This record gives sequence, C-alpha cells and structure tokens, in this order.
Amino acid sequence: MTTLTLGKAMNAGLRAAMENDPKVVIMGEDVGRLGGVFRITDGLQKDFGEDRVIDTPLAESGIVGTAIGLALRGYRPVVEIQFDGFVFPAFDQIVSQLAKMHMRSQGLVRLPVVIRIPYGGGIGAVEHHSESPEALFTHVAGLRVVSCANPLDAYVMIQQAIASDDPVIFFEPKRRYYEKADIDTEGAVAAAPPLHTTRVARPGTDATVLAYGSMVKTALQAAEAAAEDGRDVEVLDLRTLSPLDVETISASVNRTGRCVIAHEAPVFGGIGGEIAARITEACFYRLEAPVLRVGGYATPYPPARIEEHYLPDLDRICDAVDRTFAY
Amino acid sequence: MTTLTLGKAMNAGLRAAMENDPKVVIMGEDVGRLGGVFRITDGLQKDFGEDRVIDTPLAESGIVGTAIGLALRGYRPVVEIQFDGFVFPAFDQIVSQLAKMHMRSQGLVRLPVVIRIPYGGGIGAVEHHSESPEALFTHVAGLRVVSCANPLDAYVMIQQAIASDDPVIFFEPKRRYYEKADIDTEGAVAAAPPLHTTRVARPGTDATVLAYGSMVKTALQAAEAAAEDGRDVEVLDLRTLSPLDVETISASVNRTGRCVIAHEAPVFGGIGGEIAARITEACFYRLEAPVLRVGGYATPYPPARIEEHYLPDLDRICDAVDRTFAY
Amino acid sequence: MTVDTSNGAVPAGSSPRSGTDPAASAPQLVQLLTPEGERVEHPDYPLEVSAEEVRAIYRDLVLVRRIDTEAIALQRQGELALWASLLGQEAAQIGSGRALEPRDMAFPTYREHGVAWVRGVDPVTLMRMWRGVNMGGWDPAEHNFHLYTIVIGNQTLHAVGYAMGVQRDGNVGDADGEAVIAYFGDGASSQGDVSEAFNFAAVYNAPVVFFCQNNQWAISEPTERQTRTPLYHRAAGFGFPGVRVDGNDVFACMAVTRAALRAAREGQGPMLIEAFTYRMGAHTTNDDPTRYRLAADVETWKLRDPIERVKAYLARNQLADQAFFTEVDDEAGELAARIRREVRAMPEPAPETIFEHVYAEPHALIEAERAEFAAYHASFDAEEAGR
Amino acid sequence: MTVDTSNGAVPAGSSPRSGTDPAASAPQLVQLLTPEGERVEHPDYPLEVSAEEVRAIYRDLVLVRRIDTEAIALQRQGELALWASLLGQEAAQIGSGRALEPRDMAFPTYREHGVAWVRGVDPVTLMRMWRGVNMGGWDPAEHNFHLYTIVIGNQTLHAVGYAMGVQRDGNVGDADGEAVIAYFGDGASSQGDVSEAFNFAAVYNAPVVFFCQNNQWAISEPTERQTRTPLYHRAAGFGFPGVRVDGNDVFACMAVTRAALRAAREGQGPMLIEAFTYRMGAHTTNDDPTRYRLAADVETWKLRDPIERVKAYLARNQLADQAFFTEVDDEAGELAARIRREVRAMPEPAPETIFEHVYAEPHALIEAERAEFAAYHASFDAEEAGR
Ligand SMILES: Cc1ncc(C[n+]2csc(CCOP(=O)(O)OP(=O)(O)O)c2C)c(N)n1
Ligand SMILES: Cc1ncc(C[n+]2csc(CCOP(=O)(O)OP(=O)(O)O)c2C)c(N)n1
Ligand SMILES: [Mg+2]
Ligand SMILES: [Mg+2]
Repeated sequence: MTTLTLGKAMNAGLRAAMENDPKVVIMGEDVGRLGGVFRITDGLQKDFGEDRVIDTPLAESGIVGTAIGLALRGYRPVVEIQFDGFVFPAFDQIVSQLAKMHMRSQGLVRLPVVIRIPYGGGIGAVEHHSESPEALFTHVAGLRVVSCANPLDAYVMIQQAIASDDPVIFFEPKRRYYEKADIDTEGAVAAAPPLHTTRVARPGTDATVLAYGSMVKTALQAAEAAAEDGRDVEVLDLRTLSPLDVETISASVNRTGRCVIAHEAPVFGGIGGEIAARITEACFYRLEAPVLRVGGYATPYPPARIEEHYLPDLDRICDAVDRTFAY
Repeated sequence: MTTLTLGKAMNAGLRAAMENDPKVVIMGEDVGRLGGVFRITDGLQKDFGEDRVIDTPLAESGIVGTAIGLALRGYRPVVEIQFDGFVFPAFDQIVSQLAKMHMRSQGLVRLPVVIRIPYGGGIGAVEHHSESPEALFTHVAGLRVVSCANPLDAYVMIQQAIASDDPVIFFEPKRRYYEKADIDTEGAVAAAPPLHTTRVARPGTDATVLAYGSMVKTALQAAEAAAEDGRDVEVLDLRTLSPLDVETISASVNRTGRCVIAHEAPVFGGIGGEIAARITEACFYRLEAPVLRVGGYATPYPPARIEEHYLPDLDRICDAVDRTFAY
Repeated sequence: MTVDTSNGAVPAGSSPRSGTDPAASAPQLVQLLTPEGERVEHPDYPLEVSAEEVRAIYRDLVLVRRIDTEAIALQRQGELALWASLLGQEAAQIGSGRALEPRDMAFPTYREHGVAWVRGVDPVTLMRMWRGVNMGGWDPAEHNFHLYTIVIGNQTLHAVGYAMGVQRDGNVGDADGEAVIAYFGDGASSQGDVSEAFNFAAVYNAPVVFFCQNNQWAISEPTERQTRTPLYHRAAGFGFPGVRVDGNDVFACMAVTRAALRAAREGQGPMLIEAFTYRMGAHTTNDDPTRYRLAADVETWKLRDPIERVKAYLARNQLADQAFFTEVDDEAGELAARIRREVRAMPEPAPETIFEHVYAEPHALIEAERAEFAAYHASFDAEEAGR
Repeated sequence: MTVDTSNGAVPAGSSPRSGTDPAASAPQLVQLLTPEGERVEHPDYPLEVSAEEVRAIYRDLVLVRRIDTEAIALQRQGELALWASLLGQEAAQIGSGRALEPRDMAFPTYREHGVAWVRGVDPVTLMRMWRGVNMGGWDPAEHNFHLYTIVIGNQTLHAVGYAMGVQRDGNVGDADGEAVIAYFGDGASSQGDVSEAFNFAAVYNAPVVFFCQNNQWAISEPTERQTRTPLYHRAAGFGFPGVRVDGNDVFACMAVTRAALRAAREGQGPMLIEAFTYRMGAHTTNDDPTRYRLAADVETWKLRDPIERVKAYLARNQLADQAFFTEVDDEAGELAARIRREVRAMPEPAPETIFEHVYAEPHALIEAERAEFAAYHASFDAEEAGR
C-alpha cells in the first residue's frame, strides 16, 4: 500500500505502462523536463529519454496528428493536452482521423492513442482552463471516453486506456489531483474491473446520483448530507462516458426510482441529457420523478471569483434529490 | 410568388441581405466565381464584387478567424463551410473565440458572424460529406444554432441569422436543396416568426414528432403514413436547436402525451437526448411513454451504398411512433 | 443518388481567370525531359535510366491514364459515385511513386491513383470507396501506401508522425534507411496542418518528403488565391530545402524525389518538392470547370502532356517501336475492360456492415444498436412475409 | 483557490538546458542602442528621437516594470489569481506600442501589459481578469487595443481579418492609412493558426504587422523545440519580409515597427518582426523555471537589460539628471500604491453576472436559467432567514 495523490497515481500509472511496453510514448507541451504543468509526467523523460517523452512544438493538431502517425507505425502514444480549453485545435484530427480510421480501414488499422485532458474548474484559473468538453467527444463515434475520480482509478484506468486498441479520451479531474488514497499498486490492475464499467461508489436505496470525475466527491458529500436528513442516496461513479454502462445505471435506478445526474459541463447538451433519455426509456415504469440534472449553466465558464456559483455543489445536488421526491 | 428551390431561396436570401446591408460579406472556399459547390452563392461575386464575396485560401480556421476580425471591424461575415465534415479545422476559433468574445468583453464586442454548413447525408457522397455535427455546436454556450427545412425558411432564416448580433451556426439540409416551393419574397421576412421559434408543420393529436432540417420532410411523410393507420401525428419543425423553443415543444407533447424525435445525427449524444430530457421534465405527468429517438447509429457515417440503412426513414419513424403506443 | 452540382453554365459577362503562368517561374524548374521529349541534364539531379525502365514508366503512365478514363466513364454510367481525375498529373505520380523503395511509406490525398498503382493497390480495390462500397479498405501495411485522406492536409501530419516512428525504430542514417512521403495539393498548402507538419518535421529532422502536386487549382480557386509566393519557398521558412520540379516530366519527378528520399533516409531530414503541373480535368466528376477557367489554358497545358514527351523520347531514341506502343494500348484496353467488369460485379455491402469495425474491441453500445437493427429488420421481414 | 504547480525542485541529476544562443544570430539583429547605452545607426532604420521622447520612453519602461512587480506581489498575496510577467520584454512592448498611431489596432496575447499601458488601458482595469473578476472587459474600440487572447495564436487571424476590413473601408494606400499589429510568442509560431494568418495576410496583402516576441521560452520549452530556423525566416516562405530586431532595444523595436506599420498602411502588405528578447521571469506566477533552465542564462540576459541601456543613454548624453530618475521612480511607487489599493478594493462580481453578456440579444435558455438561479438562491436565503 502506498499513499498517492490522484496526480501521482496518474504518474505511477504512466510509468508502469511505459515499463511494460516499450512502444508507449508520451507527447505534449512541457511534458519533458518540466513534467507537465501539473507534474503528471514528472521524472518520466529523465528515466525513459527524450525519444519516449516528447516535448512537442506548441500545436495541438500537430501533436495529435503526429501521434496518429506514430500509432500507424506501431507506437502507443499518450498525448497530454495541457488544459481542457486547448484541445480544440486538435479537434479535427481527433474527429476526422483518430475516431474514423479504424472503420475507414475496415479494421486493418488500429490507433491505440490516449488523449489525456485535465478538465474542469474550481482551481481559480483564467479563461479556457476550467472547461468540461467531454460531451463533445462522447458524440463522436469511434472514440472511447472515460474519466477517473480517485487515485486508484487514475492508476488503473490510464493503464487500461493505454492497453486499449481503440482511441481513448481520458478526462482527469484536475481539481482532484491532490486528493489522496492508499493504493496497492502491485495488485491493482489485476484486481480492477474493466475500463468501461460503472462503479457503485456508495450503495443506497432512495435515489441514485450519477457522477464522474470531480463530481463524484461532491456527490458523495451530498449523499452524506442527505443521510443526515434520513435519505439513503446511492452514488454511482460512472467512470465510462462512452460507451455508458447502461446496465449498472439502470439497475440502480430501477431499484431507487429516482435519479439525479451531476456534471460540471453545461446541462444543455451535456452527457446528462443522453443518460437521462436512456434511463427514462429503460426505467420508464419505475421512475417516480423525471431524471433531474445538475450542472453548469448554458454560459461560458465564468471568471474565477464567481465560479463557485457555477459549479454544482453539494447543496445543488441535495436540492435536486429533494425535488425528485416532490413529484 | 416565385417558385424557388431551397438552394435558390438561400441564394435569394443572401442576395437580399447583401443588398440591405453593405457590411455583409461572404467568405469561403469556391464561393466566388464558382458560386460554391452547391451554387448557393451563385452570381453574388459578379454582382457584389470580390471584396464582398471572398474566395479564401483553403483553411477553415483561417476563414473563421478572419471572419471574426472582419466582424470586429464592423462587418457581418457569412462564412460557407463547404461540407459538414470540414468545419472541424475551424472548431477552435468557433468554440474559443466566436462563442466567447461577447461575454469576454462584457458585451462591448459583438460578433455577428453566420457560419453556413450544408449538412447531412442521402446524397451518395464519399466520407466527410454527409455528417450531422449540430450537437457539437448546441453544447457550446455563446452560439445560436438553427436549421431550415424548406425554401421559405431558407430565404427568411438566413436573413434573420445575418441580422442577429450573435454568432449563428446555420445548418442547411443539403439533400433538400432541390426541393421547391412558392415564396412571396416581398413580404416573407416581415411576415415571418422570429428566428428562434418552432413551427407546427402538421397539427395532430395522438403523438408529436420533432424534426428539423432534412428530417422534417421525412417526418411529414411518416405522419401521412400514420394517418392511413388512423393515427393523427403532429409534426414540429424545430427550426431552432439552440436555444430550443421549449414552450412550443412541451405544449405539443402535453397535448399528445407521446413524442418521437428524429435526426440524422447519431442518437448517442445527439440533441435528441437533450430534448427528451427536457420534455420529460416538463411533461412528466402527461407522458404515456418515454420520449423515443430515431437517428443515426453510434458509428461513423457509412459508405454511400448503405447509407439508406443508416438514415432515419419514414418506416423507422412510424415504428417509433408505434412503440410509444405500446407503453 | 448523387447531387449534381455541375449543372450551371458560366454566368453571362464573366471571364474565367487563368491560373499562374508557369513560364514566369520556369527558371527555377528542374526539368530532365522537355515537352518535345528531349533529354536535358541538371547538375543536381543526374539520372541514369535504362530503356527497359523508360518503357515500364511509359506503360505505367498509359495504364493509369486509362484507369482514370475508365473511372470517369463508370461514374457517368452511375457505377461510381464520384471520381477525382488524375489527368495531367501522371508524371508527378508515377515519377515520385517509382522513386519510393518498397520499405518507404506513402501518405496520399484522394487523387494519387498513379501512386496507388505503383504501390500495387489494384484499381478495383481503389474504386470501392469511389463506388460507395467502403471508405478505403486496402491494407496500408501491405502496400506501404496509406488510405486516401479526404480532409485536406490531415495526412501530412500522419506522415511526419510515422517518420518519427521510423526514427525511434532506428531506421534512419544510411542508404538502407526508411523514408516517408506525404502527398498534398496546392490548396492544401494553406491548411494549418500542413504548416504544422513542415514544422514538426523540421524540428525533429524527420525522414519525410513533402510532395506537393501544384496542379494550379483547388477546385475553382487558382494558386494565387492560396499563396503569394511559389510554394516550394515555404520550406526555407521552416528550415529545410524546397525545390520546384516540372511535374509533367516523369524523369525529373523521379530523380528529385529519389534524391529527397535518399537525403531523408540518410538522416538529413525533410524536403519539400513542388511538382508544377496542371489539373487537366474537372476537380471531380461533380465539378464543372468551364465556370471558372479558360479552355485556352487547358490547351496550353496539353502541349506539355506528361505522356507524349515520354513517347517522343522513346521514339526519338528508338527505344520502342510501334509494336510496343500498340501492346501497351492493348493492355490498357484489357485493364479497362477488367475494371469495368469487376466494378459492375462488385458485391453490395451488407447493411449490417454499418456496425463493423467501428472499434477494435467490443463496445456495448455498438452491440446494442446492432442487435436493435437486426431485430427491426427481422420484424420487417416477418411483416413482409406475413403479407 | 489556485493550484500551485510550482512545488517541485529540479530532479536530481538533470541539467536544465539553455535557450538559443543569441550571439549566434547577432549579425542579422537590428540594433540602434547597445546594451551599454550607445546609439548605433542602421542603414534601413534611421531614427530621430528627441530628448523628451526618450525620457517619456524611459518613464514608460520603468512604470510598466513597476506594474509588473506589483502584480507579482499581489498574486503572492492572493489578490490576483495569476500573472504573466513581462519582465525583460519592456523594450519590445513599449517600442512597438509607441510606434502605433492611435488609429492603428493592436491584437495582444496575454503578456502585452506594456502595450496595454501605451494604449491607455489602466493597469487596474487590466488586472481584473487576472484577479478573476472578469475575462477582459476594457473596450477594444476605445483603446484600439483588443482583449487579451489566451488560446495561443488565435488572435493573429483576428488581426488579419480586421486588416481585411481596413482594406474594405478603403483606409490603406498612403501615410494616413491604418495598420494593424498582431502580437504573438515564439511558441505560438508553431500553431497552424499563425501560419494561416501569415498566408491570408500575404494573399490579401493585408495591412498587418506580425510582431513576435521571441523570449526564447514557451513555458519550459526552449525555442529549438519550436523551430529549426530563426523565426523571422518564416515570413519569406509566405512571401513577405521578415526582420529580427534586438528586442531589448526600445529604439530598434520602435523604428522597425514604425517602418513596418508605414509599409502596411501604404499598401505594401504584411511584415514579420521577430523581437529577440528573453523571458526573465517565470512563465506565469504558477511556473517554476528552476526546473528547466539555468540561472546563468538569466544572468547573461541581465546584462542586456532593456531599461538600463536607456538610462545609460540618457545619462551619458546628459538628457536627464538624477532628479528625473528619482521623479520617475517616485511616480512608479505611487502607481504601484494606487494599483495595490484599487485592486484590493475591487468590488466582487455579483454571482448573477454568470448570465450576463452571454448573448447580445435575448436568449430563452439564459433567461430560464437566470430565473432558476435566482429562485434557488432566494429559497436558500429564505431558509437561512427562517433558521
Ligand atoms: C478541410 C477540408 N476543406 C474542404 C474540403 C473540400 N475540398 C476537397 S478537395 C478541395 C480542393 C483541394 O485542392 P488541392 O489541395 O489543390 O488538391 P487537388 O484537388 O487540386 O488535387 C477542397 C476545397 C476538404 N476536403 N477538406
Ligand atoms: C492552444 C493553446 N495551447 C496551450 C496553451 C497553454 N500555454 C499558455 S502560454 C504557453 C506558452 C506560450 O509560449 P509563447 O508563445 O512563446 O509565449 P510566451 O508565453 O513566451 O509569451 C502555453 C503552452 C494555450 N494557452 N493555448
Ligand atoms: Mg490543386
Ligand atoms: Mg515565448
């Protein structure tokens, strides 16, 4: 057992992947000597060399485009996008090439590329550094999209994502990089569930709260608060956003009859809508209330001094849970 | 009254906008002498000159980026993206700049830019020429997103979009460019409803089908077919995707109690999920069945020879309507 | 169904503009074979080419032109959904393609049918995507010829990344090294991706040759809408050499590409070749070039035909007789007939292929939708059967 | 709350690499004032500058450095969320900024506090975004100084588009014409957008000057990770002139920028200026440069300080006395005090501003969410009141 922050667990997971497979290479801005602005790749260039931990020119399309080329040559590139808001110059390469080449080639070409995106707000940053663009990727067929919420998953899921023969967009809840947990790094991967499974983070009977990434902690806090009011709330850590683990989700909602989805991204057009629509179909007769969503507003991410009013917090989640009981 | 195809109505609308406001400029690949690959800008360069109808270098980020600059200088650029699949190189400029500059400037900077995107399939094209990426824009705060379904709306809505002081993403159902209608070009704009309103394309009492763009025609055909089976289906032409006209939509569903949404885009993560989630909230007690969605599959757009199996057709819409009656 | 976007005439009173005048930049052009079929020498690009090789080249040129003609005919007959003609660009493609070693990797656009031919991709295989049967689907690793890329410029970065992989595999440094070639057009040169590819290649000294076929048109836009300077100048700004070659001269294209590939495989890094040529046909079968360019320009370029000059060279130097030319023509006719036959006989893709190969590994949603799709169609079939 | 990403030390055994050696490219550098404060002439860039103007320049340089120091202090005290220091780049910014006519439009990155100063944007106004109160919010039209752009490279295209607008307004062609300047960094030069901006500007001959502050670092990456060739070479590849200027020499920056702007406004099209300078501080207050660069490099560059040489020039030529220097220092101190005071007193934004200015025109969803937000908070307030 080692105590690791989520950030250090990411680092350990990357290191393990690089040790296990010489084809794994890391690419991005400042990932080398600096170890990335969040230090997620700290020490890796020193230990694996400049050929495997590549400081790239400042050009995200170039980074993803050359990562695709490296994958075509048999490498397994792991790309770091410095902040959520800077993935868009690479959007074309991701949507038109990374996502589609496997089908275009009728399965002859595999692109095992992982794109790591530190995402979300709550860190007091300037514009473009606090966004949650995950729904823009879940709508793109050919990509897999996941997000980790705790150090153990950070450590395990990044290795599973790298091992996947499909492209994976990997969302890291940057404001949770400093959350700690004890991890058994030895046995963790072997003991872990598959990448695309949703986990019951807290069992409960009265209502289900779905969350992922940064919101899992908030949802668990909300469940604690609800417990004080005598409500037994189940919290699911989605972990996988594309594909969804619909089975686990609807099993829970079929049991509880009430569901709230929380994400930092704007509610409008967010992944919550997709989940709500699916759950409503799957659990129509069991739902006591419509699936409610708590998330960002339909605005650009606001300035740091008011971001706390934008981000879903435990009160807003509790309020939504309460509202499901008002139907 | 003039008989115009949807494509020619677009052209007439653009011409009217250019005549009414000398600040309106058109930009894009091949929009000048060629008049665009769909001839939507046919004759405009000849009549308004190369300064107002600008053949640009082949670089979508450059086109949208310079359109933003022109807007900052007081122009009202209308950008043509040649095909849906080629908007992604411009995605960064659209998401990070076009959508956000008004808020960034606290309202001091307005960006009246229209981005026209001929979208959707059914034209037997090669890859990247048949996509429906509208949900990737509806999730971006700061943009307005609309789609026209008939010549009259093409003529009117493009003028309304150009007149808007906000950026508008304008989706044109390319396979309907050759559909005809009689238009009173004189009175049309004055008589028209506001841009962001949904229209009842066919009144009905038993179920509501929501569609936009190319799917409106298909939905109307489905309604006809359903009528033969004795079902009176209401069809709404959404027209506006962001913001949604939730009032008109929920009024309809509250009346009918059943709802099917059709779009060409993949169901997973499509705008249909958002609409379904919202309707379910707004009409929870009235819904006899979950809102069902008919759309593309969670795959890249398939090769032309099998696209008919991918695209929602009248049978699939009828089937979904039937299923809402099975609950 | 295919949208016909070519039904308009040239608007009254308009005068289509012509492309850049090639004569203006003639001095910098590397040429080894004149339009009249005369062999000329260039100090930097010596070329030894045997009679047999010239005949093989001639054969390639004729065959790929025939493939092209046949494809256009098939499109007109509704057998293909679309075709992008290589007419006029045969020399650029056969010359550069033949300069490649089998171990070298090529990244084409959507118009490199000539390179595909040299790399052994059967024209019928190639036409599947133009028929709308699939979206590519030859094995890039088998031919060292990547899939066609339609989004302009994207593939140049893939080429650079692949070349970075070659470096990491330690396969650069001597004559046995590997090199990579990236094809793109004059229009593509405007895309940010292409500049980024130039820059990544320069910074990492990647073994990649950028081969730009400047056919002077990007659909309806002439080169001066894309660039203010000859495109080969672009390279110097990123720190590597650029050269303009007569793109209708198969010898020059071959010699210059070979030299650039050699430099790349030896570790000297990237090079940009601008093959100055002309798109003789429409952009694609959907396009109507009479709307934007003068027939006279096309006529001028006919005099610079890439095949005629090789034929003249062969005849002038008595390296081939009429029997040879007839034989090649016959072979072309047979090839065309086979293509026609096989394209027409191409099996229709099964509807369920929609769900195939979206992912390499199992995917819950795809499986669910595949099952729904099957059930839906089964219910239909049952209904039909029940009638 | 701000994430501290600067808590690591240099890993054991590593040796931070240094940036490009400026001496290597010294010959091409336009310089009018040596680090020792000696005035030198350059044939292409004659400069007449009055004593009064030099003193005003000196004042600008000192004041913007003081603004910078104060901002860093305020960040350390938690008053600002972040700050990107201009330390070392004062001459590049004041020189180029002062070359602008009031009617010219400037498009900055996020580090052009010196240009902002010259354009009359109050430092406190500027600091609102760094405090997290808003995201910009000065009126670009009032100052002819656009908002800061954080996504690297985006603004270069806005500048070109704006310049295309200037052309359409007919305001190019003589000395009274308008010109536009686009600022960007060495790292930004790698972005596709910047190359596209170069190309659009060249193709349309737009009146825009590209001003690259090559401070030799893009966060931790030295210039050789971005480019294989001096950045000013890039321009020729797109067909317009490029020049490298001593970025720590305010006279040279002013003279060269003035010449480039003049050429632009007269209709000669774009020009690229590479101001060769050095980022003396951290990338931002979040950054820890000891992880990736040698203190010795920074020391070398201290000898080339942009302010010291102007001071030396003033003193050497007796254009200013000690009283003047003291006066400027005092003014700087007062400015800093005012900034400190006003930043601390800055009103907190109201939570509801989340919904303001998302759109210029009414928007149903925004109104709905604004109402929900208000109702939710009202219910909370009611609950609290009820307790
Ligand atoms: C990103 C993108 N934008 C637009 C298009 C549509 N398009 C297809 S080919 C073409 C012109 C390409 O010109 P060029 O690069 O010169 O190649 P050529 O067709 O002449 O071989 C355009 C604009 C595209 N395929 N990709
Ligand atoms: C598209 C994008 N990618 C990454 C970043 C993160 N980032 C901020 S500043 C910076 C380095 C910029 O270097 P340079 O252009 O040289 O400007 P400087 O900071 O040195 O002034 C990076 C990578 C960003 N802002 N935008
Ligand atoms: Mg071309
Ligand atoms: Mg820099």
